[in-house]
Order: sequence, then structure tokens, then C-alpha cells
Amino acid sequence: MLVFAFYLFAVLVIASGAMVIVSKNPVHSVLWLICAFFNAAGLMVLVGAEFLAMLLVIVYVGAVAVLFLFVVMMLNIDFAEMRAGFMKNAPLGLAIAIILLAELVLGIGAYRAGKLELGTPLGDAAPVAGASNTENIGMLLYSDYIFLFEAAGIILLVAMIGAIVLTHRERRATRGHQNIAKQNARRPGDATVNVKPEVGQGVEL
Amino acid sequence: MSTSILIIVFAPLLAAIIAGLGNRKLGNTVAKSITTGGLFLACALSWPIFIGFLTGSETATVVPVMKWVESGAMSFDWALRVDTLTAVMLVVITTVSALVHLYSWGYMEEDPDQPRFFAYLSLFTFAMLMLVTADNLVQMFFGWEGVGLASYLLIGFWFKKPSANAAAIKAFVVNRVGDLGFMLGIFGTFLVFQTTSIPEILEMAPAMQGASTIGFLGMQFDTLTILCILLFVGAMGKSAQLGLHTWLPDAMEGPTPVSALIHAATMVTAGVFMVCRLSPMFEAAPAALMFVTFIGAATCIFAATVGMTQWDIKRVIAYSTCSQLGYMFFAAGVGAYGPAMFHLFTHAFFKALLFLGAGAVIHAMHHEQDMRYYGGLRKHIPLTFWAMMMGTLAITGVGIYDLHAGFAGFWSKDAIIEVAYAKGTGMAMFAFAMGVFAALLTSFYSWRLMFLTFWGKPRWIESEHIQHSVHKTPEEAGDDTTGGYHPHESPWVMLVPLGVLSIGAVFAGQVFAPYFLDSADFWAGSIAYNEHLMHAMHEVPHLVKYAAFIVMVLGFVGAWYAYIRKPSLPAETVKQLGPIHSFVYNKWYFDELYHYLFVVPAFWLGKVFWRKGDEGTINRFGPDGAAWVVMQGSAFAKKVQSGYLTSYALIMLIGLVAAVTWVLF
Amino acid sequence: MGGFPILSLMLAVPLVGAIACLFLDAKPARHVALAATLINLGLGIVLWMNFEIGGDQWQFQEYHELFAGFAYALGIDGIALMLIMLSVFLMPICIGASWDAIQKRVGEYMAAFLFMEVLMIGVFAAQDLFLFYIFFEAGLIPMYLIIGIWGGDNRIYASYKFFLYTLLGSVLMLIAMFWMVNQAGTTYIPDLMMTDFAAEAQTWLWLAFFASFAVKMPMWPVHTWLPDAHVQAPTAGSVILAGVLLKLGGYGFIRFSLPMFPDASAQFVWLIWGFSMVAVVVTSLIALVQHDMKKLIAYSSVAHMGIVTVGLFAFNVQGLEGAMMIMLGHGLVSGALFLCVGVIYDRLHTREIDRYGGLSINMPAYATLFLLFTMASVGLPGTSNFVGEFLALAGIYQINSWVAFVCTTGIILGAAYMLYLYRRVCFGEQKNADAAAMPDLSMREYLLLGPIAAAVLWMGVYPESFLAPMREDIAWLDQRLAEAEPESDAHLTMTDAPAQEEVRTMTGDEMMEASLDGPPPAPPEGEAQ
Amino acid sequence: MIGIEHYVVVSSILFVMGVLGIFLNRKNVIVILMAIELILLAVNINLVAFSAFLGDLTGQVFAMFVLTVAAAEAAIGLAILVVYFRNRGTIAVDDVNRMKG
Amino acid sequence: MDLMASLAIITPEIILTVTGLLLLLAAAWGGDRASRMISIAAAVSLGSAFAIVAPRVCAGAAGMDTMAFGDLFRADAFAGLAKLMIFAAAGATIVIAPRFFDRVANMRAEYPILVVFAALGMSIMVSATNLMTLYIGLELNSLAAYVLAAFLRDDERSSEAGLKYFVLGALASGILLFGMSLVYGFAGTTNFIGIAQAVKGDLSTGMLFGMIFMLAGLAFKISAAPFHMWTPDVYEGAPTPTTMFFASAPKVAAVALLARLMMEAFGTQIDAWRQVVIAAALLSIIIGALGAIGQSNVKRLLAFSSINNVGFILIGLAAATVAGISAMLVYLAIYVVMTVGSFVAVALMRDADGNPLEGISDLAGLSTTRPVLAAVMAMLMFSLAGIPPLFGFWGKFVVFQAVVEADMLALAAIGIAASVIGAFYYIKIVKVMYFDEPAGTVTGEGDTPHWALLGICAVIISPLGYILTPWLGNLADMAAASLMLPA
Repeated sequence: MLVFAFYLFAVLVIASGAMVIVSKNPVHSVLWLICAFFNAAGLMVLVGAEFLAMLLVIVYVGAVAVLFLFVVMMLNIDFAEMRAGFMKNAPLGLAIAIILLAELVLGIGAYRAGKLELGTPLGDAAPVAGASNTENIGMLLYSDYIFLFEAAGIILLVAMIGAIVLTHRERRATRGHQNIAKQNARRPGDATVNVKPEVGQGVEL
Repeated sequence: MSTSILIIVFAPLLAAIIAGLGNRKLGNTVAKSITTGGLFLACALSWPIFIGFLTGSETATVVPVMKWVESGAMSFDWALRVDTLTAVMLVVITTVSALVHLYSWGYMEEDPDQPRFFAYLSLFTFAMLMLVTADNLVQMFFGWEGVGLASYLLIGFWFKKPSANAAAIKAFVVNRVGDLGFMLGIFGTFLVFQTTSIPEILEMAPAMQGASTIGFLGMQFDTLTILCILLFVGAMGKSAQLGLHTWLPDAMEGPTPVSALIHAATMVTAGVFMVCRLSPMFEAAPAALMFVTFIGAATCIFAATVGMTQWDIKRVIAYSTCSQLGYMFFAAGVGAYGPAMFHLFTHAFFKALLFLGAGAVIHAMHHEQDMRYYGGLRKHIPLTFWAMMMGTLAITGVGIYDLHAGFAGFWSKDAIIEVAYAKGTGMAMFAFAMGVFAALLTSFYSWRLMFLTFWGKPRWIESEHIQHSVHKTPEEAGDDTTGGYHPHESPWVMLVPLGVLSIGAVFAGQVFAPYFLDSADFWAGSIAYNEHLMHAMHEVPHLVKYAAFIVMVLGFVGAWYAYIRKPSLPAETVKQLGPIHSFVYNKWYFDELYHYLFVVPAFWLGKVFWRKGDEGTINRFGPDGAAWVVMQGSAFAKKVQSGYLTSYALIMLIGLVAAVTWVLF
Repeated sequence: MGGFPILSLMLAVPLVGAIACLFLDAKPARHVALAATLINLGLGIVLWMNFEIGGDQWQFQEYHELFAGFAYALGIDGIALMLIMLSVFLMPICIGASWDAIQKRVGEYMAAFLFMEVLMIGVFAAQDLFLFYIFFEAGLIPMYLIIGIWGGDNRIYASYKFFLYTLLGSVLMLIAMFWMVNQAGTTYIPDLMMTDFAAEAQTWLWLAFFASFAVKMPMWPVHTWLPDAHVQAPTAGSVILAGVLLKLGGYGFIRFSLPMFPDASAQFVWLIWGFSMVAVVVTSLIALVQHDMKKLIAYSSVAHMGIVTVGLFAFNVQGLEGAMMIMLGHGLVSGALFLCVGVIYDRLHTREIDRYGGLSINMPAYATLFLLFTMASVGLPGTSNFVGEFLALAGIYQINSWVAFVCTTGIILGAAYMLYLYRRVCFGEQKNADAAAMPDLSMREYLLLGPIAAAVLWMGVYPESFLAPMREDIAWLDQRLAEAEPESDAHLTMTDAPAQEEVRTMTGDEMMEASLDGPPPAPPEGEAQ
Repeated sequence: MIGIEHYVVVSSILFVMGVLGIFLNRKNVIVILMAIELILLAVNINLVAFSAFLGDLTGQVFAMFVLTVAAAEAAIGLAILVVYFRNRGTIAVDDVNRMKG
Repeated sequence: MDLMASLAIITPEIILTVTGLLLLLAAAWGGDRASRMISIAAAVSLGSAFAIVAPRVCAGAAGMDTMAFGDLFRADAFAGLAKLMIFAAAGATIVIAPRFFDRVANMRAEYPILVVFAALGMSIMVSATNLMTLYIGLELNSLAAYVLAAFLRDDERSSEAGLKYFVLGALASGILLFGMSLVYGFAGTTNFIGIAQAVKGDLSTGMLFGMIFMLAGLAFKISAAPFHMWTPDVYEGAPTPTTMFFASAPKVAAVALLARLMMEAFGTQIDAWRQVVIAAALLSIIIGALGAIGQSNVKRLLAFSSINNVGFILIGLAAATVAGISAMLVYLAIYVVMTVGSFVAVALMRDADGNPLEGISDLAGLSTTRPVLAAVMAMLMFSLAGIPPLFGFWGKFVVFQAVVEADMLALAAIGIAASVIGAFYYIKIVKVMYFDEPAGTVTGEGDTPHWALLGICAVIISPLGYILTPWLGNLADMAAASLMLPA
């Protein structure tokens, strides 16, 4: 079952990933990206990292992917004009990428199941038995890695500043000239007139 | 003596410096007076020294002047050495030089650059004196080059004439070829003897005879032989011996007094002097002596043949000089240094006389030098004629052996011919044969010169030089082949030197023969005096003794027949001999040979090395090539920097994959 | 001199002058520059006067430890003294030569020259390896600017070539220096000169130094920057380039390559000889066909430097002293020749030989001096170059007659191209009306050429003044090289049992030679006189 | 049994695909940004898998930081893209080459 | 672990953070009008951070006392020296920024704040002893840098620069991260010292991959070839103060980080990475030199120059000795001064209206129109080319000395020979300024801060700079010694 689930998620994440980069329509790409994230989250659940899996879904799907979608829409690109196809030296690129992949897979030795020798952790960050994954991460994050946690906050701040600095524009001329005072000062009597029209004669304005 | 020798040597230098630096500011008369005065002073001081050696009251002396160079074992100083050999040269140099200075007052009268001319003459004299007083080989080389410089300057004195400039450079460069040998000889001598001091070398040399070999240019030679040959190459250059003679005839571009002084009496004999100076060393190198003999004899005959065909009066005398130098060398080659020096001595007088006489003729003929336009000058310039006659009699060696009477050349030349015969080796006999034959030719060309110049009908009208001054074309003149021109006898300043030299030409042999030829005491060890050979010289058969006389008469008769009796003969002969004549007339094509062998290839090679070598290869593949490669690289780098994100990413990936691959394997 | 830091003073005077010049107008700048160089000349004379011949090897030493193995170490021996004298002698002449010729950016020009002087003196006086390198390399900047700013039409190409060529040469040397310092544990040149490096290491160290010095020298085939640089440089730039900068290569050989790597020097002797022989013959031939006066003289410099290198690598006293004398003599003579070119260039603004002719008529004094320098360049005895060439060639002859023979042909070719030049410039008809109207030397030009002429003759007639200070140092060097000396090709042998007189004429090496090839010679004792 | 090798292979493939997405693309810069997200996803899979198989939570903490930064990066990236679009009116990859050489 | 002790150690970072946040508030309130005050405050905060770090560097801080937050952060002398350079360069950026933005757009208050945060990120980077810290620091710096590059949002070139920088930077950090994930997996820890323990003995292939990927990712940051491709475009497009910042501070940070990573974490596997570093170094030198030759834009040329210089820095790293690291730091310090000087000089290139100029041809004949500027520029160029007696020579000197001491003669010879190609374009600038006819376009005046900065740089790179060498050498030695090298 676990094996099946792994292969399912693995194949789906890879397929979705492939679709992200080959889709002609960026909107489709975003959607495939979301699909890839979901499946990756599934893979994480399989190894017992529920917190990360959920985080992935929430942050990526809920925020990042939507942001992408938003921008794609906002930029209002004429998709018909988008040039399809690959760059000129695609074969070279493809070959290089395949070599890299082969080297990664063969070189690391990942093709030999069970032969990979991982390092030995110091043990100070080992999950506490009995506590949930989320709990464990929380313990670690707010004690040992508090410094990094705070620094990550600064990163988000900087990203915020950056996004605002770059895209925010002061409106020099606001569209509607709303005058609150004028609105407030307006009385029903100024705007409405009660008339009693005679039957059959209509109204004279 | 030490004071007088210092004055003798340095008075000309001082005069040269004053006249040269003062130049036009000093004025002609002052410059001329200083230089001429200096020379007469030197001359006056030289004769007592010479006479002192004649009488035996003087002995060899070395006067140190100043330190020059000391470098490790190599050390040589400025010093003046006076011995018999030097004393002989001193009188020759100072006397001829003083007379030439005097003569030049008249000859150069109209030249605007007289101070310069006199300064050069004095400078030359100084250098020549340094040469003959040298106590070491390097100082000799100093003088050697110094006279070369002066010769260069004087040949090119009329520097506006392209031919003079060319001749000057030729003289210098050809001499430098000889100097190459001389320098290598000095280096080799130093290598072997660890000294450049002449007396020390001469002291050590005899013991080395045949006992040592040395490597040179990858081959092994007998030490003294190779050293002597190298040194002799220097002598060949300076003394215009066959192979390196080509500069001497061209040197006649210089003013005639220069030719008399430098290219007849003094500088060109420096080679002979050097061989004599180093005679103990040469004596220890028999193979080298054979070489000297051969070159001397070959030059002797070669120059004489060419001399027979030339039309330029100075060139005839120049080839004659060349030929006479050949005599001196083969004399030295057979071991007869006394006769060689004696011929040098007498030759200085009569050849200077001939040159100065020729100068007087040229002066009279408005700088026409071609004998074909002379003729009949005997009556117009009688004093010059008589002086020339004395010179001719001297050079042709007129004299009767049994009467013990004759002109200067008779004594010295006959001695050389005899001594060659007396030596008796194969090479000496060759030299003897050549010497006799050359004597015939000498007589012929000398009389040819006399007849063409002083006898016959005047042929002046055809000379461009003279036409120019009479403004008459040959047609207008008709029978008056003089062109209406009246040659004038030269002024007394020119005639006095002629007179003095005539005296020398007549009597020098007669007076000094006993000393030069037969007196070992006179030489006092300054040359290798071979008593045995000198004795044998007097014992040669009578026929040998008269051989020179006989051929002289034959030559005279031949010249008389061809140029007086039947003037059409030469042209016919020339026609018959066609190729041979043009071969000889064109100086055996030496100039052409050298031109195409050295000059043309040198310029061609220079161009090739420059355009094809430096620019075409070194620059092209070196700096410019590197620059090109860098520029190509730069262009490539620009191209790679395409601005496309995707290609940047691709290159990063390629870098990553390359790094991984490299580390993996 | 006690402990007076005269060398530092000699560095400081032009440095101060240079900085002052940067801020001055043309006229005061000229005067300041002249004053600074003259003061330095005076200091140089004081230096020479106080140099104790036969005293310590290193004199006027100053030593201040700086940092990181760097020391401000100055000190000179006789060799350095002579080259410093050459520099300080030529500098006022350079300033004088630029007096009227340079009209733009005079202050900077003078400053550049004064900087050059600082650096040149520094190179010769430095006793710390890296201090030497800094001075050696820094000379690039002012010279680059001198050629590039005040040079001729094609100055940019020439300045680039000069800069990059020489830079490439010297950076390799730097690597070698690091290794040496690492190995020997000192940067002090006198100590390094006595360090025996391993034979294999010497090989590449020597090559690295060679790369630098060969370019500076310049040796064939890395000489092609020189003609361009000379042609384009202003007159004074050429003077200093030919006069002193080329000597840095020779100085490098004599100070570094030879004493520090004697074995490698012997090993590469054929490389040097080969290049030198080619240089002498080929560049002389090239000089023969030049149309540009400066180019001709530049090529002649290459040929002369070829003789310097064979002299240096002759491994004997004569060769070394000869090489030094040529360097000094050539410094004066080629400098003077460039000045001579400058004199007429200032008047006619062309260096084409064909545009001149017959200058002896209207410029007799010029022609006379030009002749003197021509003859000195040709190596006429009695002039400076003769002494050097004679000794150098005599030196090389003792080692190899082929090399001596080929290099001696240089005296023929040298005569040919120099006289050919002289003939075309000073002799012949006056072809060009402008050239014919040129006035003779001015007083300023007399003052420039006169002292050089005097020095050339002095050096030729009484070279002892110059040889004496160097004698001990060269003897020391000769001693140092003795073991590495390559075998002579003279093979002087005695075929018969030699008499004692002959044996004593042989040098030590020949003795060995003789003892190997022939019967044993009698002992030489008691025979030397 | 599913081992760490499987995860590494999956993440490697995803990584290479992400890289490919960057340079095999001339359509649209946004897709490039998405490809970068794929790379980060691959990294996260790696980190989490290693963390699980090592029995060490550091990897998961690391993955969390990566996630955070990825979000920030996406924000900045899209902001720059918007700015660029405003200036040029296009986000085609091939048009991004005003500066080159 | 004592939190207070840790906080004390990171005081400089705290100062920067707090100022950054406060200034952000100030910016929100004051808007762009407050930018001048904010600039000054940012510079002051960088100055005070500098002042706090300086004594630690001088004292040669090393060892366990410098550790903060367990194994995450270390404020040793090595980090300190790098921080000094970073803060100085960031300060210089803030000093010259207002004048630049005055001409092309409004000076915006966020600019100095972003610079401060970028400096904070770099400060964290150089102190990182853990992969996570490394990553966080790097990204903090990078994200700020992307924004700084695209800061001229109405300028096509600036936004293109930002875009390129961002995309390639993200790719690089992806590669880096992937490497880190592998390293983590095969070491079992993200701590440098732990990694060093794990890689003792044989290096597993996975670890090797991780190492190379990390190397590649960091090579991007220091723009070492072949990961340099972004550099010219970004340097050209980014606003000049930003370019100056990019050319100086992040290089220092990334180089320091790389050195620490390679020496502390992979110090036992020198042979495995040295080849790659050497290749990158030589490639950088050559590509930097070749690329620079054909340029007509000064900023682009300086970009290639920075690539070229990185090559020399990496040569110091390739020596992989304490002396090599020390030499590298010395080179970096001198390089920062030269770079800042060069860009200040570029910033001073303005036409009569005060608009910035960037073309090399605009420099023609500068020596006659603006002699002082030309002279300083010429000095900078000769110094960059490494010609003595200018101070730039010293940098090359120590680096090559170290390499030769490490017995890597071939590398030294090739490297130094390639430096000659580099000299070609430096002297080209001198040529344009001194030999060409004046173009007369550069006429505008600079302001006092520019001239002051330029003056300081000029004095340092002049031969007077050698006075600093004992001091600088000593600091660098102590800094290099403070690295915890695996036994």
C-alpha cells in the first residue's frame, strides 16, 4: 500500500512538474504546479512529515500559486501571441540535463536500493517519541532555531518592502472626486421633488 | 727621445683638434699653418731618431703614457714604443705627411673646407703614428681603426659626390671585414698567451711552433697558424690584398693628396708593418707564411694586370700600389722582412711622388683624370713631368746591378725578387715568377701612363672638364685638339714636395739599402732578421739578378711600341682579346661579384628579416597574434554574453555539469 | 659618508620635484625638473667620490625592516654605482632635450620623467628583492604615459606593446621571486646572491627571470616592442629608454640570473648565445634597410644588446666587464644618437632619412657630433663602445669561437648601417630646401650633446675610471660562476712535451684541458710574472 | 520497500525538470518562476525525506525555512516581473535582452 | 546556552535590524522627504555596527566564545573582518546614493533601509556556521539585492537587470539548496563542524555532489565563471550605487562564506574541491579579461573587471592554506577599496546637466578637462591591473605569494600571465583619458561626499597604502587563524 502510494504520488508529482514546464498556457501551468504540490505533500505524509505537508499545501497552494495566478491574470497577456516552442539550443540543453540527471542518479547511487549510506545525526534534533511531528518541530523551531526563525521573519519583511517599493504607485489623480462633505451636506429635498401628476397627462419636467 | 716621440705623436693630434674644432672660425691660413707646422715639427723630430737608429746610438724604448684597460688578465695601456721598425715608419709617415700637408696648400687652394681637410690629414697622421708606436695589439688596433676613420673621412671629403660617399663607406666596411680577422686574432692571441703585449707575445711565440693546436669554429688548427692567419686577414684589409682590395681603387675619389698620403705611402702599408712587427710570431707559423706569400704574389700579379687597362690616372697608380703591396707581402711571406720594409720605405717616396705628380697633372688639367684626354703635356708642365719621370724610373726599378746604382725601386724590388728565388720553396718560386711577371707589367703600365700623359698629341678638347672651361665644341675647334686650353704648372707649394720626394725616389734605395737589407744590427731585433736568407739573396744567379731589369726594358719597349710607335695597336688588341680584356678591365669582376654576393643579399635579407621576419612572423604571431587571439576571444565572450536568460542558465548548468563530471571522474 | 642616507636622498629629490611639477605651470616645472635632476647629478658625483674602491662589496647601505618580509634595503656595489651614474647623468639631458620640444602638459611630463628617475635609481639601489621588483615594474607607468601622451602618431599601438610586453615578462619573474624567498627565507639580495638553489629549481627560476630580462633587454625574438616604442616616444623618452631602461635587463642578468642561478645559466648558455647571435646579425641587417632614423637606431640597440648578453654569458671577467662597459657606453651613445635625431626632428618634424641630406653643409657642428656618436656606435677604438665590445667579444672568444665569430661580424654590419645612415643624413646633396635651411646647433643643444661626447671619449680613452669601481664585484661574480663555467671550445692542446714557458700562458681551465688531452703540463708555479 | 533512494530519485528528476523549465522556455517568464518553485519543491522533498530517514528533524525545520523563503522569493519575483511588464509590455523570455555583449 | 550571551555576540546585527525596522517606520511616516535623514541614520547604524565589530577583529576573536545560538552563528575575527568590509561598502553605497537618485528619480526612503537589510543578511552569511544560517543570510541579502537592482522601476534596463538577477539568482540558490539538502542527508547534520566530522576519510559521492552544487551556487554569488553570466547585464542595468554595492559587499560576504564553508566544512577534502576552484579561478580571470576588452560601457567593463578579480581571489582560496585565506582577505580588502573608488569615479561622470554618463568614450581626454578625476581614475586602473607601486599590486602579491608557498607554481604562473590580458583593458581606460582628444562631455560637478570617498580610496590605493600593509596583514592573519579548521 505504502509502495503503491509512493509510486502514485511520485509519478503524479513528476508528471505534473513536466506539465508545468510544457504547458502552452501559463494558467494551466499554475494549475499543474498546484497539482504537483499536492502530490509532493502526499509524499511527505508518507514519511511522516505531516506538518510540512500541510504547510506546503497552505503556503504554496493557498498563497504562492494563487499569487501566480493573480499575476498571470493581472498582466493580461495576449496568449495568442506567446511564442511556443523551445529555444534554439534545446537539444544541447536537454542533453546536458539528462547527463546531470544520470550523474545524480547513478553517481549518488540512488539506483541501488538500500545501499545509500546516510550520515549519522548528532541526535540533538531527534524527534521526541510520543510527540507529534508538529509538536516536535515547534519545540525545535522556538528553541534551537529561534535566531533563524526571527531572521526568516526579516526576510519576509524585506520581501514585503521590496514588493511594495517596486509595484506600489502613488495615485497622482484619484479617479472619482468624492467629496464627503458635499455628500453629507446633500439633503433629500435637494434631490427629490414630489409631484402629483394628473392621471393621463404624464409628468412635466 | 721620450719627449720627442711624445711630441711627434701628439703634435698632429693637437693640431687636428685645434683645426677641427676651430674649423671655419679659425680661418684657412691659421688652420693650415698649425697643422702643417705640427707635421713639420714631427718630421723634424723623427729624422734624428731614425738616424740615431742608423748609427746605433738609439735603442728600443717604450714611453708609457696612460693606463687604458685592465680587465682580469687582460690589460693594455697607452704606450709609445720606438724601435728600428717604428723609426723607419716614423720618418716615412711624418715626411710624406708633412710634404702632403704642404702640397695641399696648393692643391686645395680653392676648397671652402680647408681647415677640415687639414684637420683630417693631421688626425690621420696621429692615428698612423699611434699604430706604428703600439706596444700592444690593442693600441695597434686603435691606430688601425683610427687611420680607417681618417681614410673614411678623407675619401668622403667631397661629401656632395655620391661616388665619394660610396667609396668612403666601402673603404670603411671592407676594412672592417679585415678587422674582424684582426680582432679575432687578438682575441685568440690573448686566449693563448694571456697577454696582448707585443714583446711578450713575440717572446713566447717561437717556442709554440708546431707544438700546439687550438679549436676554432669547431675545427682544430695549429695554434700559431690560425692566429697568424687571422691577424693577416686584418692586414689584407688594410693593405688591400686580393679579396679585400676592392676599396682601394674606389678610394681615389678622395682628393689626390689623400691618395698620396694614405692610399699609397702610409696607411695601406700598415698591414706590411703589422706582419713585420709580428714577424717572430709569423716565423713560427710556416703555413701562415705560405698563405701570406700566396696572397702577396697573387695580389701583385692581379693588380698589375688590372692596372694595365685602366684609363683613370689615379686608378692606374692605385692598382700599382696594390701590386707593390703584393711585393711587400710576399717578401714578408718568404721571410724577408728587411726587404719588405725596405720596399715599403722606398715605395712611400716614389708612390707618393707619383700620386702628387698625378695630382699636379690633374690640377693642371682642370680635374680631368682620364688619360685618354691627356697627351703632350710634357712641354706644358715640365717640372711635373720630370718629377713623374723620376717616380716612374723608381717604380719600374731602373738600375744596373753590377754598377750598384739605381733608383729607389730598383733596390727594394730586385731584392724582393731575388730573395724569393733564394728562399727556393715551391711557394717562393711561384712568388718569384709572379714577381718577375708583375715587374714586366709594372713597367708597361707605368710607361703607358707616362706616354699617354706626356707624349703624343693633346686630346684635351674631348674632355668635358676642359671643354667646360673653354666653351668650344670639338667641331668648332677643328685641328686644335687642345681646345684652346693652356695647362699651367702648379704653384711652388706643390712643386717643392714633388722635388723633395723626387730626391727620395732617386736616392733612398742607394743610401739605405745596406742598412735595410744587410744589417741585423740596424734592425736590432725589431723584426725577425734571417741572416742566412739575406746572405743567400746575394748569391742568386746573375740571370735572376737581371730578370727584373730585363722585364723592365721589355715593358718599356712594349709600352713605347703600343702608345708612341703604333697608337692604334691597343684598340686592336683590345678587340682581339675581347672577353679577356673586359675581364681585366672590369677588375676581374670583383666588385660585381661582391655586389651580388654580399651587398644585394644583405639588403635583401634585411628586408626579408624585417618585413617577413620581424613584422611577418614575430609580430604577427607574437604580440599582434596574441592581440588577435585576445580580440577573437573577446568577440567570442561578447557573443556568448547574448543577453538571453535561457542561455545564461544553460551556461550555468553546463558549468555545473562540467564540475560534477570532472570531480566524478 | 658615515650613515648619511644619500641613496634615499637621491630618491627623495626627484620624487619631491615630481610632485611639485604636477602642480606647476610649464615654465616653473621645467626649472624645477632641471634643478632636481642637476641636484641628483651632484649627489651622484658625491656618491661616486665617496665610493670606496676595494672597500666593502655593498656600500651606502640603508636597512629598515618594513613588514611581511619586506625591507626598505638600499645599497650599491660598483656595478650599481655605474648604472646609477648613467641614470643621473642622462636625466638632466633628457630634461634639457624636452625644454622646447614639449609644449603640452609640461608639468606632468616633467613629473613623469622625475618619477622615472626615482624608479631607475631605485632599481639599481634596491637590495630587497621585492623592493627591486616594485621599482622595476613601476617604471612601466611613467614610460607608458610618456610614450602615449607625448609620443608620435602611432603612439597608442607602441605604448600598448611596450606596456604589455614588458608586463608579461616581469610577472613571471615575480612568481619565481616568491619561490626563491620561500626557499631561501630572505628577501635580501646580497644573501640571495650567495644562496645555492637546487639545480632543477634553478632551471625554471632562471627561465622566469629570463622572460623578464630578455624582454627588457631586449633580446631577439622579443625585441619587437623596442622599435615601435622608440619611434613613437618623444626624444627624451627614447633617450631614457635606450639609455637606461634597456640596461635594466642587463643589470637583471648580472645581479640575479648569473649569481643566483649559475648552474642554470650555464645550462641555458646556448639559448642566450643563439638568440644573441641571431640578434646581432639579423637586427643589423634589418637596421640596414630602415627608412626611419629612430627605428634604425632602435634596431642597432638590439644588436648591441646582443653583444651585451654574450658578454654576460661568457663566464669570465672580460665578458662581464665588457658587457657592463657596453651597457654604459651604449647608454650614452644611443642616447646621444636619439638626441641627434631629435635635434633635426625638432627642425623638420620628420624622421624619414630620405628627407634629409647634406646636413654637413649647413650644420657642420651637428654633423661633427653626429659623426662622433656614429663612430662610437660603430665601436671605434677610443670611444666608449669599443672598450666594451672588445672586452665582451674577447671574453666570449675564450669560451666559444663560433659565437665570437658571428658576433664580431656585427662590427662589419654595424659600420655598414651606421655609415649608410650618416651618409644619407649628413652627406650628399641637399635635396630638401627646408633641410638645407636648418640652423646649426643652438647653445642648448651644445650643452646636451657636449657632455655626452666628453663622456664617450673619456670612457674610450681612460675606461679605468669606470672599470675600477666594478672590478671587485665582477671578480666576485666570476668566482661565483667559476664552477658552472661551460667548457671552452678552444681545446688548446700541446702536441709535444711543452716547454715551461708555454704552459704558464695557459689559464687554469686550459690547464685542465691540456692535462686531459695532452701530456701533463709542468706546474705553473713560479712562472707568472 | 520504499527507501531513501526513491525519494532522492524523485527529487532529482524534479530538480532537473525545474532546471530544464528555466532554459527550455522562451514563452513566458512566469513559467520560469514556476520552474524555480519546482526546484525548491525538489529540495524540500529531499530535505524531508532525509530528515525522516535520518530520524533528525533539522531537515524539516530547514524545509520550513525554504518554504518561507520560497514564498518571499515568489513575491519579489512577481513584483519585479510586474515592474518589468509595465516598462516593456511583454514578459516573453526572448525579449529580455536589451543588455548584452 | 545563555541567550543573553548570544544576543551580546550578535549586537551588530541587532543594531542593524532595529535601525532597519525603526527607519521603516520613519519612512512610512515621513515618506520620501525623510530619505535624507534616513540615509544618515542608516549610515550611522552601519558605522556603529562597524565600531562594534572592529575591536573584535583587532583582538583576533576566535574559539568557542564567539559562538552564538549553539552552532548557528559565529562572530570570530574572520567574520568580523568581512563584516568591516561589508559595512564600509554598504555605508559608501548609502553615501553616494542620494545624489544619484536625485537626478534620475526621487531618492526613496526604502533604499538605505534595503541596503541595511542586505548588509544584515551578509553579516549573517559571513558568520554562518550552519547551512541553515547560511541560507537565511544569503536569501536575506539576495532578496534585498534583487529589489535594489530593479530599484529604478521606470527604467527598462534597471528592471531587466532585476529580472535577470532574480531568475538566475533563484536558480543558483536552488542549486545551492539542492546541494545543501544532499550534504545534510549524507552528513546527517547542517553544522559545519559536524559536516567536517562526517567527511573525514572517504567522501561519498552524494556528499561530493552536495559540495559541488554548493560551490556552484556560491560561485554565482561571487560571479565566478561560468556562473558569472548575470554580472555584466546586472551591473550595467542596476543604478550605479547599487552596482557599486553589488561589486563590493556581496562579493566579500560570499567569498568569506565560501572560504569558511570550504575550509571548515570541507577542509579535509581539499583535493576534491581545489580543482574546481582553480578551474573557476582561471576561467574567471580569462573571461573577465576577455569580456572587458570589447566593452564600451564603464559599468559593464567594471563588471568584467570584478569577474577578473574574483579569479585572483579564488586563487588565494585554492591555496587552501591559512596564508592563502589571509592573502585572499587582504586582496578582498584592497579590491573593495578599488571597486568603491572606481564606481565613485563613475558616479562622478556627469554631463553639464548632471546626468550620469557611462560610456567609455565619454572619458576621452578627461585628463585635460578634469585632471584630478582622471588622475585618480588612472591610479585606480593601474592599481586594478596590479602595477606597482600602487596598492593593487599588493593584493596580487600576497595572493601569489601564498600560492607559491603552497607549491602551486603552475597555477601561479598561468594566473599571473593571464593578468596581463587584464592589464590590457585597464590601460585602455587610461589611454582614453590621457591619449585621446577630449570629448568634453564630462563636465558636471560632484558633491563633497563623492570627493571625500574618492579621496579616501585614492589615498589608500596610492603607494601610501603600503603603510597599511602590516596592519592589514596582521588582521588578515588573525582572521584566517580564527577559522576552525578540521584537524
